[in-house]
Amino acid sequence: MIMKSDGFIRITAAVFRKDTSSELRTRYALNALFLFTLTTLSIILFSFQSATVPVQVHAGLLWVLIFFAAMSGLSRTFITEEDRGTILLLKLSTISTPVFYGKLLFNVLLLLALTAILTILYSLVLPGFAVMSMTSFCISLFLGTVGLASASTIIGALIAKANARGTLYPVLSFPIVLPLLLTVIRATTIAMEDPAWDAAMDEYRVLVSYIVAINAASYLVFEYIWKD
Amino acid sequence: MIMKSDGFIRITAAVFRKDTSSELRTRYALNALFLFTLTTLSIILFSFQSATVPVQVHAGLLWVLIFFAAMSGLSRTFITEEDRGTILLLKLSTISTPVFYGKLLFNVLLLLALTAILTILYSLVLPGFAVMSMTSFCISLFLGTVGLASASTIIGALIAKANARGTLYPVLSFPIVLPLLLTVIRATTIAMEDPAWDAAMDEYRVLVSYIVAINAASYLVFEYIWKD
Amino acid sequence: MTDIRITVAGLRKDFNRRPVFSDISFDLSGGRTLAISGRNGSGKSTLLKIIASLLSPSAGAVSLTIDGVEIHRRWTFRHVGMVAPYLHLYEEFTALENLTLIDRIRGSNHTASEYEEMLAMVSLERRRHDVVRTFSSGMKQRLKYALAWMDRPGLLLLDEPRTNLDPEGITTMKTLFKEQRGNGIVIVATNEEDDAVMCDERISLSGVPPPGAPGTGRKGGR
Amino acid sequence: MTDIRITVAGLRKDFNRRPVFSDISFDLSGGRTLAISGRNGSGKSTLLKIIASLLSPSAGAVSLTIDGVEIHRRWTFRHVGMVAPYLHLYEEFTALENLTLIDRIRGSNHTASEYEEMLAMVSLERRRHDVVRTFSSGMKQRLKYALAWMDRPGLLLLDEPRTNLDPEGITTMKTLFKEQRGNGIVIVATNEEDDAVMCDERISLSGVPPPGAPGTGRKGGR
Amino acid sequence: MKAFQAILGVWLSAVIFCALMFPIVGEITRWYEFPVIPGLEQKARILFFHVPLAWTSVVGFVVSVFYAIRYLRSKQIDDDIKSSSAAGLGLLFCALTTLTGSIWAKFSWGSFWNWDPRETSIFVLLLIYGAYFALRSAVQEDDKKATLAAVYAIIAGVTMPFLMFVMPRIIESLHPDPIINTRGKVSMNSTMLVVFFSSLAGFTALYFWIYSLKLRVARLEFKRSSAGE
Ligand code: HEM
Ligand SMILES: Nc1ncnc2c1ncn2[C@@H]1O[C@H](COP(=O)(O)OP(=O)(O)OP(=O)(O)O)[C@@H](O)[C@H]1O
Ligand SMILES: Nc1ncnc2c1ncn2[C@@H]1O[C@H](COP(=O)(O)OP(=O)(O)OP(=O)(O)O)[C@@H](O)[C@H]1O
Ligand SMILES: [Mg+2]
Ligand SMILES: [Mg+2]
Repeated sequence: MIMKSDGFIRITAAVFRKDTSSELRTRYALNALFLFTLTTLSIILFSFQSATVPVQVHAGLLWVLIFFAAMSGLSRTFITEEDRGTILLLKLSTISTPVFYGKLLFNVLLLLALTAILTILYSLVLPGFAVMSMTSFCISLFLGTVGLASASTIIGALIAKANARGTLYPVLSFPIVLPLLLTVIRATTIAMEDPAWDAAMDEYRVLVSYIVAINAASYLVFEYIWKD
Repeated sequence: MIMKSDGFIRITAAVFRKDTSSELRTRYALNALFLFTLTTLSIILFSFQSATVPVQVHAGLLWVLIFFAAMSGLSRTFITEEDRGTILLLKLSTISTPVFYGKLLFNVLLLLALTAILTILYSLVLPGFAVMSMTSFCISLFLGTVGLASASTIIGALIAKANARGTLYPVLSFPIVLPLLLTVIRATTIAMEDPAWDAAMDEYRVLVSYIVAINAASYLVFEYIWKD
Repeated sequence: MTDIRITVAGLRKDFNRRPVFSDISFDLSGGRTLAISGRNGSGKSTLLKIIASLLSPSAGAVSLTIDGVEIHRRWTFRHVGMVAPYLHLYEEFTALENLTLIDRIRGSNHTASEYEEMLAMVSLERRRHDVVRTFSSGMKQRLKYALAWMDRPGLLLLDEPRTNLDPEGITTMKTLFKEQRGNGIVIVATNEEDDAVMCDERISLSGVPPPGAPGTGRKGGR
Repeated sequence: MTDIRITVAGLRKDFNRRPVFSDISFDLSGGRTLAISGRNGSGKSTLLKIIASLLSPSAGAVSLTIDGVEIHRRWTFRHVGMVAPYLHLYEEFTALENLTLIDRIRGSNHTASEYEEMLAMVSLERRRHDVVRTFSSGMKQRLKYALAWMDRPGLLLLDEPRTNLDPEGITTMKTLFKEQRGNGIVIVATNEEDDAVMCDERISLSGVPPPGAPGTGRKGGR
Repeated sequence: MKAFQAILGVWLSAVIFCALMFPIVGEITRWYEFPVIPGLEQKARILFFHVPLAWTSVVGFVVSVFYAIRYLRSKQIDDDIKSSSAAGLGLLFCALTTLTGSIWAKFSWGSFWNWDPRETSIFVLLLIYGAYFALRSAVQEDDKKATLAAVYAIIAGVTMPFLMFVMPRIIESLHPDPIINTRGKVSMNSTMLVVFFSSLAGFTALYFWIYSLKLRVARLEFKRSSAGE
């Protein structure tokens, strides 16, 4: 028998809900993200004091922060399940797909929230930081974040299975997300320089197709990570 | 009966040894360590390819990297023991002090290694990166690393307990690490600008006293974290 | 009672090219119960995992048919309830939350009263709002039973069913066992003779001593 | 045989203001064995943890004296060997590594042959180089026994000693039990009557039914 | 097989001979002369080695991904052996490309390393190979290792094209367009092209020959370790 689509959505939501309430209990990722963001931001603020830096450095820095934050926060969703052996409970309760999308959703939303906070703080704190086209700035941030979260999710699943932690995570992720990062940095830079909202149209195209590609691949591949 | 000091050292070494071999097995396989630094570095590289950045930004970035490395690895040494319930085994095998110092030693050495690799690569690939006084540069790096490692050790111990109750300890740790980082960044910047090795004498003083203070505090605090 | 039937043919499992058991075959239909016995490390849990399709066998096949239709490996879990030492609960959640959250993920929504009932069955109702981390070993084991039993699975897999349970808990376990007989299959992996004797059939996996050594399975007598 | 003696007086334990047991008192000297029985959640493990000074009691005191000198809580661990379900091994290490590393941390250096001997005792010698993650539940339990017994502790604490063990393992456990009688104290927390009867004395913690409810301990008959 | 080796040997030595010996002259009068490529002159010769190396390192990656997919479908450990061996060789050739490339860069651009798009893509390819083997070394169980490695290879395979596509438009290139596109700045005469492509073919053949050897070794090692159990 095949799972009805509405059922599928309900279950994805259920997985998402589980992760969210678990996170709210333990505040694991939240803590890591919060601590990291605050510290790095203040370091940057401190070390930039007077120095006026070119626009694309701002864009670059912003994304370096987001990337690092993702690395220190998002990896856990799968790892904890594996560490505590609760993954078996999941496997006895549903199929791979809703689990993957549940966690993907969780990561995306978490990272979106983080990006929002980070960007606001960043723009408040750094005077040199100005945006020409808000629309395209937001579009870039959104697409970039979603892409980053998608990549981190599948890599997180890999890492969890490998019972390997910490350093291996960025090592595996970086080559994967690099094209994304470069593109989104470019897009952000454009948004900070060019008032036209569609100035970075090509970049959006690249970003969107990247997101589509990686999620399609993850969807196909996750099945194999999932079973045994 | 009181533990003889040589015995104490032997046991600290044993704890250190356990952690090292565990890390080597699960996380920091050395190639991963190397790749990790390479990765984090290239992110910076890409984020501003050609743009030339002022010295203290370099210093700031270097420390952001080191801090990230610390975050993604060190804070876990206690958490994993707690998560997997192996902490009981330790408690049945020895007292708090050698455990703490064993892990502290481990974190310090690990972070020192990381910093070394990071800095060497960093100076190799970033043309804009030049040091006036090597001595004071190394002193700053050393003191900063030791301080950061000490801080993240005790913070790790706190988090391990914290996430059992869902409090926000780590956020409290933010004010702990920040002064250290800011000071050491200033010290590093000075080392990159001023040829005199003792130009940053005040900063060294601050750092040293920070290290002393945090370790004294940790020693006292840990005793309480340890028993139940 | 749904007409459920499980057929295991020529099952073999190697870990890193080291055989644990080989050529296991049996065939159970609704109402039958099977005991898998054997020394530590002989492969009981591994066999259960394969049956629940949590692991894939190195050779051979497990086929589960319900009312004549064969169920694909992917969907086996829907008809499986499992209690095992290596199955862990969400420690940061309360007993009730564990039930509800997992239930939602399973896609089946029971009513609040049904949850209560479940908790009452394993007599945890008074602790429903305590987080599982603070539970005693036996209380955790009881909660696992509630989870496994909630959907009245056609196939109940019990690995070392009496671990951590007190006499009262064991009685509960036994009543479950009997009830399940009424509507499906029970497979029990155990070291205890008392559990084994409850079952109609029996397979003994005789890992060569010492238990450490790779076990080579042998089909038990019908 | 060292002259060891443990005295427990008016012990009470509350978890966030909810009493688990109260006013537990007993007194054991070398060669005596005590069984702690009681339903799930009645506080057996909690009591053991307090005795091993892994937990501090809410009231009352545990005093351990060896050859007349009283041992400070801080150092109790040196004389305690413990086997319990909530005690976990380092899964990324092999059986042998677990023994050696822990042994070093304990500050006592046994010879390689002694490690071998230990592993042989629990018949894991052929698996000494496999990482514990791949061990079966029973094999892990066996390794715990090796760890607990390695230093011939004066005070052996067994929580649910036969969990996961096959008959052979249980025999090993019993021989250990007998040997320990020769040189110290054994305290067993168990749900199984068979384990309880092995012991000279007995305390039953009668948590009020249902086990979920906070247990209020009562000193059991000698 | 023997015949193949012989042919390959002759072929490559011929290519190398031509690549190194054929004179580079102002205007071609004889068939065995190369034209001067502005900015390269004699240095152009490395093109016959550098580019094929780069090419083969990419081939290695493609082969590895191909067998990764095969493995996930078949679960035959042999497919994993094929995949990982291909990756191993790819890593080697990738390193060689970087080396030759850097040497070349040193002499034509003045520095061993400048973040040129193609340099960058090869560098990322290096990172991917590195990550791939780091992941492998982190897992003990054979089938698990195989599965995870395969998955990673595939994910990387999906994102790699983006890099190739994105890179040039992001970073301004010092690099000449590959001869592959006819509008390429670098103009080769027919002789040069012939030598160039024979070298390309030769190196590819070399790759697959070493690959077959590596495979045999890997299989034997696998057999021995299983026997050793
Ligand atoms: C470390 C990496 C690399 C370095 C340092 C490098 C350096 C160079 C240099 C200096 C040239 C001569 C350019 C000129 O002055 O005309 C060159 C040419 C060339 N490189 Fe690379 N390269 C690298 C990687 C690659 C890669 C990865 C590829 C292909 C995937 C590649 C393909 C070519 C081609 C095709 C040419 C010949 C120019 C043409 O035929 O249009 N290179 N490379
Ligand atoms: N950390 C804790 N916080 C709050 N309550 C706890 C904690 N640990 C144990 N308890 C409670 O104390 C009681 C006794 O727990 P304990 O583990 O000692 O029971 P037990 O006798 O060992 O039961 P079992 O036979 O199942 O092992 C239980 O009700 C349990 O919920
Ligand atoms: N992931 C794994 N990798 C390698 N070997 C494994 C793995 N899981 C189990 N094994 C081995 O397979 C054998 C069977 O393990 P299993 O857990 O099935 O034993 P069991 O019959 O359940 O024993 P017990 O009675 O102790 O539970 C053991 O020798 C174990 O070491
Ligand atoms: Mg088992
Ligand atoms: Mg207990």
